[in-house]
Amino acid sequence: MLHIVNKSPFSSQALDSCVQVAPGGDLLLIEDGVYAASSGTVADNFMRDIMKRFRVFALGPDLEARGLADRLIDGITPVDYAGFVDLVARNKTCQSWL
Amino acid sequence: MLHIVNKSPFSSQALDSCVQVAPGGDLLLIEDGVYAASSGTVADNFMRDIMKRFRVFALGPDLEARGLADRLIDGITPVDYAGFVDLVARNKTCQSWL
Amino acid sequence: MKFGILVNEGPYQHQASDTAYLFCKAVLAQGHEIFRVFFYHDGVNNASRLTEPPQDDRNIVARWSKLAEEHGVDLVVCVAAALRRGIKDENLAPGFRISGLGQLVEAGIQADRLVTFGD
Amino acid sequence: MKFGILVNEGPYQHQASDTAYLFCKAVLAQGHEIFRVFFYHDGVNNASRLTEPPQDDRNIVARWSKLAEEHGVDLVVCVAAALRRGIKDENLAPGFRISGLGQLVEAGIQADRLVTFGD
Amino acid sequence: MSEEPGIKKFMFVNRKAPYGTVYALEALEVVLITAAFDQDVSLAFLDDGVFQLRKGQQTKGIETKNFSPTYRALEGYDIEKLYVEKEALAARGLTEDDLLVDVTVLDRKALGVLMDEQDVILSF
Amino acid sequence: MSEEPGIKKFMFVNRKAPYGTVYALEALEVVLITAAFDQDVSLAFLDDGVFQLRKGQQTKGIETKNFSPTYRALEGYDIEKLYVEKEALAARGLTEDDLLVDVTVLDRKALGVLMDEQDVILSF
Repeated sequence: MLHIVNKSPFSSQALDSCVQVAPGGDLLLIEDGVYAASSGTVADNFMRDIMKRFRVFALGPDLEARGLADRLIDGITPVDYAGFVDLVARNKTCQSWL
Repeated sequence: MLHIVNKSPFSSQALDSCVQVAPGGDLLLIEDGVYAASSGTVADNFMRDIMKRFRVFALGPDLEARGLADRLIDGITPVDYAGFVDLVARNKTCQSWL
Repeated sequence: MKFGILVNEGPYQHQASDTAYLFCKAVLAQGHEIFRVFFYHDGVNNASRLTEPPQDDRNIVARWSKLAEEHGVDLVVCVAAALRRGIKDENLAPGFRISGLGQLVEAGIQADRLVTFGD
Repeated sequence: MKFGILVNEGPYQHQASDTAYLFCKAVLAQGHEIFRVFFYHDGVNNASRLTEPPQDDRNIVARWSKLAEEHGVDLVVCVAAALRRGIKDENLAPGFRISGLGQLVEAGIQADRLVTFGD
Repeated sequence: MSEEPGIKKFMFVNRKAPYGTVYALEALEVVLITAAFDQDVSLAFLDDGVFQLRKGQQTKGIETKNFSPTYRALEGYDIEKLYVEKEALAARGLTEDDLLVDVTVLDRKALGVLMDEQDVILSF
Repeated sequence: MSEEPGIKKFMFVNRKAPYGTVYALEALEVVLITAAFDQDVSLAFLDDGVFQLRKGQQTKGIETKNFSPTYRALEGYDIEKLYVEKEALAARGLTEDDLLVDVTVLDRKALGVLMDEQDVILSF
């Protein structure tokens, strides 16, 4: 299943809750959620732990808008909106952690 | 100065940021912020620490709406909207930690 | 004492508008003055005269209009934010007026206190 | 594959409506079908024909209308949420229709996927 | 898909406190309609969502409708699958006795497994 | 009150990331107007607000206006007091070099003291 997180890990518990509840699967970071995909932050190790259980993607246009495109953590896959659609299609269900 | 927090301490960093930045003063919890005034939660000790530096108030109507009126941490003062107005009047400035 | 009030969220979605209204009533009941209530961001949606909440719920827009009518409170909607969100003279509730952001700055300058309600 | 889309936030205030729109365009470009876009909570404000954003910014409402016109996408606004927030036939943008929450449930039943965009 | 043809498993995930925002109230409105469509409905209360079920809500002071009695009415609509996150209750100093209705308390992992079994998930 | 009569100290506190919500953009609009009223204006960037000043924002992909160049224009309006929270930068792996404009980096305590000296605080 696909989990979608759109909140900054520095101001919201959404990503925390998502990874504590979900056993694994695909995780897509969008909107302010993409800040979790940036290397060198205090959430960096947390994110690398998450990547042991989840395949992690980040929406490229949101990374670019926030000036983060060159700071993506190795192993996180950037996707465009078409890739977002593919992720939804590939998974039986999706859950937005609002 | 008066600091106003309206977010749950369990889902937002607002209260955290407020108390880390502000040296002290009056702190009023309103709306979902009043969950921080409830005893017996994981935020209980954090709140008691805060009370060493801040005079802490909680908006009574918001406590009642959320069924928390009987769980108020000792030393937090419930106020009604008139009390809220008094707090604003008594302090030269106020800052809402949105 | 003169109070300025800033409301940054729309009706029903967030409690900000409710708290701001109940705060305003208490300001007046305490014998203070409200210099102005300024509606910004989604707060401009408080000024839509087309809202029709269920009978058993509060009517947020009508409450603001009544506050303006009974106490002469100046309710100002930011024109730029209002245009973005579709609030215009044709759907503006009684007691509200549309004006510029300068009215918010003026409230900051003229009022003794400025209190922000938002999300 | 048939997609259902749920939009829970209004235009400009949150990015949810932007992301939902760009997602819808990609759904169609990939050759999939959009069963329905349902607007709930403040999402109903996406349907106001009175919005007038600055010239140098995107026109969120007009974009949705164009999607309906060019691709026949069904844009449904929840009537209960719309009444609370002042969206009615008189200020409804082209391409939108107002209907009940059953239309959201139907989208959940009929579509292969339902994706929520909100705050 | 659910076992019966034409019936899908709908899960409503509630993660927000009541009154601060409208999501809890408007989520309930969707839940009631979904039941009328004879779907397999379950509700999950996670994080601050558990506060929605708190006993003793008195909203007169905030001049807002108290919609918490509606949770008690869910049974009458044959909505009986109410799941509450164990860790969320504990963190907030709550027990089942503090809640308005009978619920099934599950830990996060069990909730995650249940989520994986759904056909449609709506989050508010 | 500020030293000059009729001039107040206005501080704009920015704690939210850009684009996810509109607050950063609409806050800038107020800042520009306030400067036109010849007030003593300062901006504080705390928490995720520091992301507003990040270099290299490219918004074509989200089809939204890139308003970050406006921060560079503030100097032309005589708005030169930009304070950035030191701890917020560090937590987000940022340094002053990552920012669009020259700022004064202050720790939280210093920002708290500065806040206490204001006449009007607007939070977005």
